[in-house]
Amino acid sequence: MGNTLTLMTFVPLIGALVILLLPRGRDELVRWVALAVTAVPLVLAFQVWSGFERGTSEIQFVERASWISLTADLGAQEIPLNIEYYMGIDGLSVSMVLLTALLSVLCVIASWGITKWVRAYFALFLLLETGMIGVFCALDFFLFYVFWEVMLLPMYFLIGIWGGPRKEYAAIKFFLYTLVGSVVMLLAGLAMYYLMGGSFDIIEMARILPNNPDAVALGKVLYLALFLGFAIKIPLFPFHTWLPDAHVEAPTAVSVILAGVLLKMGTYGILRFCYPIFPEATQWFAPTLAVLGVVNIIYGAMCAMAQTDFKKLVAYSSISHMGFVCLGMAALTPQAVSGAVMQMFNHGTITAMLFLLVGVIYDRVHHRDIERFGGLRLQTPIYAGIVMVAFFAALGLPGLSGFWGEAFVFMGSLPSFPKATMLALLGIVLGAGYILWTYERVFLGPLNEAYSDLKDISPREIVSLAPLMVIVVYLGVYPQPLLELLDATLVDLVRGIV
Amino acid sequence: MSFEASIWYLVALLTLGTGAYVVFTRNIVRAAFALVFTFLGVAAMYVFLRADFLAAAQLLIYGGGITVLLLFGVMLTHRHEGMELKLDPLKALPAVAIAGGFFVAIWSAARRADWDLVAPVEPVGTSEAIGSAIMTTHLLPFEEISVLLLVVLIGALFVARRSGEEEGS
Amino acid sequence: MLTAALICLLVPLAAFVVQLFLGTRLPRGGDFVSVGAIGASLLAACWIFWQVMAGGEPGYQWSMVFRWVEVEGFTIPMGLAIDTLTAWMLLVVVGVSFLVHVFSIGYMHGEDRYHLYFGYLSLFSFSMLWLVLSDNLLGIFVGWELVGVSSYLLIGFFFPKRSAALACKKAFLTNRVGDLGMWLGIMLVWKELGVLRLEQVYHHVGAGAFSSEATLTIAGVLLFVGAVGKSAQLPLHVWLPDAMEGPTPVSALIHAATMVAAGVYLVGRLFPILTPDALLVIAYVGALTAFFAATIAIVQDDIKRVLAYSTVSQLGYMMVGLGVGSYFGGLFHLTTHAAFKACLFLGSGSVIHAVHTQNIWEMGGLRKKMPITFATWVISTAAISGFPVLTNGFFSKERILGDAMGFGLHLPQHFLIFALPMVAAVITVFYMTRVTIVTFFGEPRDREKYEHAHEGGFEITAPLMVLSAITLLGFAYAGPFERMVTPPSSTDYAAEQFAAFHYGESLRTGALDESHGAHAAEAGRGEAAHEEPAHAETGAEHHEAPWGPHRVDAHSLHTGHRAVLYLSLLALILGVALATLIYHRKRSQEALARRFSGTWRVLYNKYFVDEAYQAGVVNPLLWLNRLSAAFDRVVIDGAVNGSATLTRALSSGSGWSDLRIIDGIVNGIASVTQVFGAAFRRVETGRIQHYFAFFLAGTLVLMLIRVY
Amino acid sequence: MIGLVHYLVFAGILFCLGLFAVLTRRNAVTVLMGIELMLNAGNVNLVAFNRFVGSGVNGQIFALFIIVLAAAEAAVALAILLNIYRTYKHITVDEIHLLRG
Repeated sequence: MGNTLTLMTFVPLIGALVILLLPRGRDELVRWVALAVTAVPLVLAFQVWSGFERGTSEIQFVERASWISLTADLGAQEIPLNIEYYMGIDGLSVSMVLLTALLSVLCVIASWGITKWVRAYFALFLLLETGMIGVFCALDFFLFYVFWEVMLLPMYFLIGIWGGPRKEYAAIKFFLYTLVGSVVMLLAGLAMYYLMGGSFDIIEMARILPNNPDAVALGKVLYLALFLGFAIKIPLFPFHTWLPDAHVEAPTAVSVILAGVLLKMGTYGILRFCYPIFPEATQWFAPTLAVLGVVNIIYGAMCAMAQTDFKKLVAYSSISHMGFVCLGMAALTPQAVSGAVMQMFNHGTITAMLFLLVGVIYDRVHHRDIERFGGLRLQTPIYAGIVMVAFFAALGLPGLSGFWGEAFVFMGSLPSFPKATMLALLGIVLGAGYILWTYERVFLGPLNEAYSDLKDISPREIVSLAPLMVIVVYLGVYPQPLLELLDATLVDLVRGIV
Repeated sequence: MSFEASIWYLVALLTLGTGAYVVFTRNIVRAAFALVFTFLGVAAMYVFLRADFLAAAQLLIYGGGITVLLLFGVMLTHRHEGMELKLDPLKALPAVAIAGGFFVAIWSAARRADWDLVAPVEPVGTSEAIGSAIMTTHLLPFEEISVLLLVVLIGALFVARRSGEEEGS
Repeated sequence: MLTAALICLLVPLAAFVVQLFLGTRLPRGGDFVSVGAIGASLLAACWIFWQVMAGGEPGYQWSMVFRWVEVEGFTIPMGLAIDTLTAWMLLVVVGVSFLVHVFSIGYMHGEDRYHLYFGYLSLFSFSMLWLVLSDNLLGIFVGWELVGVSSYLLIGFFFPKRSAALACKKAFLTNRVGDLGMWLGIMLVWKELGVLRLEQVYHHVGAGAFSSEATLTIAGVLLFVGAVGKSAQLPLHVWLPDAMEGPTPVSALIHAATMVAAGVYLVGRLFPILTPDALLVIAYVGALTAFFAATIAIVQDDIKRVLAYSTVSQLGYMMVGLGVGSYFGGLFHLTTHAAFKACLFLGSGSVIHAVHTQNIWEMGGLRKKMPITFATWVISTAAISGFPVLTNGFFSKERILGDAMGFGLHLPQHFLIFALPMVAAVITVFYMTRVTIVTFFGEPRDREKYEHAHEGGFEITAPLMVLSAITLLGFAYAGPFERMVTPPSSTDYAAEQFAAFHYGESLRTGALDESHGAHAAEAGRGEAAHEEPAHAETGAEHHEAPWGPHRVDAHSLHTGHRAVLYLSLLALILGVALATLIYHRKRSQEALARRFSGTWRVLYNKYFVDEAYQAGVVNPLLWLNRLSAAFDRVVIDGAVNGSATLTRALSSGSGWSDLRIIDGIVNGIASVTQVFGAAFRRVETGRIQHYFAFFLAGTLVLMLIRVY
Repeated sequence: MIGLVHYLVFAGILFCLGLFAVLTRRNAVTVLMGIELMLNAGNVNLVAFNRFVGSGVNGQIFALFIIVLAAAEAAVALAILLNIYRTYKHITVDEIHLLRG
């Protein structure tokens, strides 16, 4: 049990190296090796999930080793520099790790169709997976930042090389946006490091800094700095324009990972750093976060309604859904925050399904213009059925997982922000609007004769979708397994703040 | 003035005269022959300075070797070219100025420096002392110089061979 | 009891799953699977009904709760509860659903995606049963949305037709708007009381846990908005007429009997916690809808749209019933309406099946060709018109109008609540007779269709006969319904029932009944079954609404009922006469249109409500979307690209300056060195002597310096 | 009595003559001769110093080495001269300025 997390994080890295060594021509072999490599963290993730002790909020599966330790005399006082390799997970990150491991496997299956530089693609992909799992497991700010950058780089290349027509622009924009955020975040991290007098350990920070006088004084500034870095990732309203471009241009599998996991890092970061370490700044900022969340919901939904590109529409729907998460976080009640984290997980699975489905149609017709489709349900009934399930999950239909996240967010946030919640509720109607309108334009109505030869969804694609559908339906009917995972931690988190 | 001093002056005068002749003559062949006499004068000087081995070496190397070498040089590069070794006065002016300057410098340095002269001791046969010195204290330069000579020998041969043979190697 | 409830609930779900995955492979498209499933549910429902009725106590209550979401922060219980109202609703829902299944076999024969149709029907039955059986608001909401989805699927069954695709989307979205209100209501209840189970809600409300009556009213009204959305009341009724795009049996099941009744059922469930002014709002909305929808029904020429608007109008009646505090009137009308409206829809289905058109002006004189359909149609029309004694409609409609009259007399300022439904009653009779005459009497307008017309098979005629039979036996189950179905008043619930959540069945016969019994006795209701037809003399008992919001005194109720009796007779006669007068002679649609051109056009276009919505809500929303998308592209992207161009400008600026200034300097130096270089170059003459000369000159100078 | 100064003066004159020759003569061989003169002047100085100043024979050995070197230098110079002559057909120093700056 000792080093599951390290294993889980670094097996993909090793896999990436192995893939690079494989002989050039053998694409099939590369794909199978990649699949095998991603399967390992999935197995470990399940082991972690089953081994995870519910009901307690302290960190489990801890692995701690001193990584860099030297005493540098910085100006006046002697600050020992010790950066630890400190990995561990608690309620908040266990679901995220599971999500990442699962989505990575599905994405490898979904990227079977990639033909250009297959080896490089899968190597970068596995490196990306290492970065992601690392981000969720790292409890040392420095380690967290390292994984954050490791995750950023392959994503840039994946979009930049295998992307669509405007891929360079999208890749550059994505990279710069996140980079600016991470730079500001690093500054805040260093400030915290000095406040702590030489340690990057997040858990310690959470314990010491709240009652450290000058940390409180600096609290607002540091909170905002960290918040900016994470807000870009969520993405929150003013910083979101990179998401639609990045999604439209990224290949299917990459945009699944981008939407499924990367968006969650923003909210995860806020819950991991800003909330425990700067409680009073959190309370001070909560109303603004709520407003931003609602803006995200309404604005995202409205933009989605105006889109004609299928993928861009799904991208904007992600913005709208992440708005729910922000509203939940801002409400600072145990129910709302656990609703927010549930919504993070559910949205991860649902959006992954949506993007995979968009990928399916894109692989066949090589365009994503909703207006040009029509009546596909006649031609591809199974595909239409699966899309319907995904759409209704995204809609928040009870009985599918999307509902519970939103339900708890609403129930939790009504006491703290009644007006904001009512506006957010408007979001679910708008959501229903653009989703059904899209479904009608693409699947219902007379069959567009251009697609009379379209073949239905292939077994491979069904394999990549099946696990997600099972999760969405199961969690929709019975959300308890996910909820009990993250509840203890979040209740502690909120008690710490309020 | 003692007898020896007067002979010294004579020899000095002879050497400097032939030297000047080498410099100013038009005819290069005559210059070469005049050079021989200058070397002889210098050898005599060595004798005056009781450096007998050196005088012999001077006579041998300079008198024999280098002059013949120069004659060769003259003969090989001289055949069809005219004897127009005229001296354009314009260019001479800076040269005279520099040479004069140098002479004044040397002259003043020689005169004003107070060399801690040591009573000239009658050296007896310097060659034995030179021989041992070469073999002991000055062994390294001696070896180096032998290597140098070898290198020069090959270099000169290589550089001077007929242009035709270059492609041979 | 638990097993019966679970069977009743889960068997349709199983059928749905089977149909979805194995449908195509099953013989006859698996219709027998769905019909079998709904049959099983019917048996279970009957058993439950018998069990509950045998219990004999009006307040019979059985519930089974299990902790569904249990987390440190909060717990969400989910469970099933059966009381007398549920028993009746079960019977109605499953009964009609079973008959519709049977009817569909004949009607949908030969359609493609046949198996999916039955799958969706089973899904609908499951969600409706879940809604009825669920014991807490969140459960009801889950059922609410599931029913919405299944209606979306069923309306959109003929999705290749563009109109059907639009209709199903419109239905779901309008429902969703209603659900928005309901969601807010539920959350307000959760915020105020922290509890969602109905029993607990009654208890807490009774104990005055709500912060203020105003918030309770707001909560009530918000929940009612959900009902408005689902039962197609005034503002949100636009989806029901379009929902006729779906197959006719679907319209019969969903848009006549069950789903639309869900709204009324919800109001019934919430009855104890609705404050007087909340009830007032309900009553007004009901009255307006009743009148408004009736007027439109007059001019519709599609047989199903006429019935659709009539449904909207009848639902308005039920809301008026509940609004004025007549718990029995509203809910009983729901059950009776389910029966005869389903019969009417199925009748129209068989007519459409026969002549393959929905436009009544292409029919005519079908009574000779389709006797059974004609007969059942006449019976149901009589029921909806409130033909005295014989039809069940009479009992429920008269009770509502009577109570409304009483209410009106008692509180004169709300007289409108009685006036509008009364006028609507007349109009109802008028348009029903109009449709009957145009469709069944007179000469066939379209010879070719008339020849082709034929009576449907057994699956089609059997349900019609059963339903019309139920309509006729109205008087039989009016009494028992009234006796059994009484609103659970919040004060009576003893606190200890809710002390502990318990898992498993808790057959509470003891605790509740005697407390409830006391209430019943105090209400002075005689035990004698209400066999005698004439309703008037039972007026003696005065039954004010349990919560007694209006405390309508006996006297005004008494006069109200007698007056209504005569008024409704008058309405009946008037309506029939007027309709036959106008439509009997071979008048064509255009002739009539010209005569009443003004009002006709308004009515025909449904008061331009759809157009108003389109212009007032949808278009500005779309415009706003385009604006926000453009804003997103132009402003934000603009800002981002702007910053990019700014940086580019800055960089080019610095580039220019860099070029001019710094380069300038560098080049300057370069050129200077060049000049010197050139100068020096002349020195490098290549002649050794010059080099040597300079060299010597240099050393000479150094020596001189050194010496001096 | 012939003292050190006399020798120094004598060597100085010889040196300047050689210098003048190198600077003014246009024929490369005469330039060589000039160099040989300068070297000899140097030698005389060395030997004179050895004689009048200090003891031992260092000065003379040094002079001996210079003589040998001079020989080697002359040989190489002439070889180069021959080469130049073969390419230029003349060895007037002024025209040989291929390495001009």
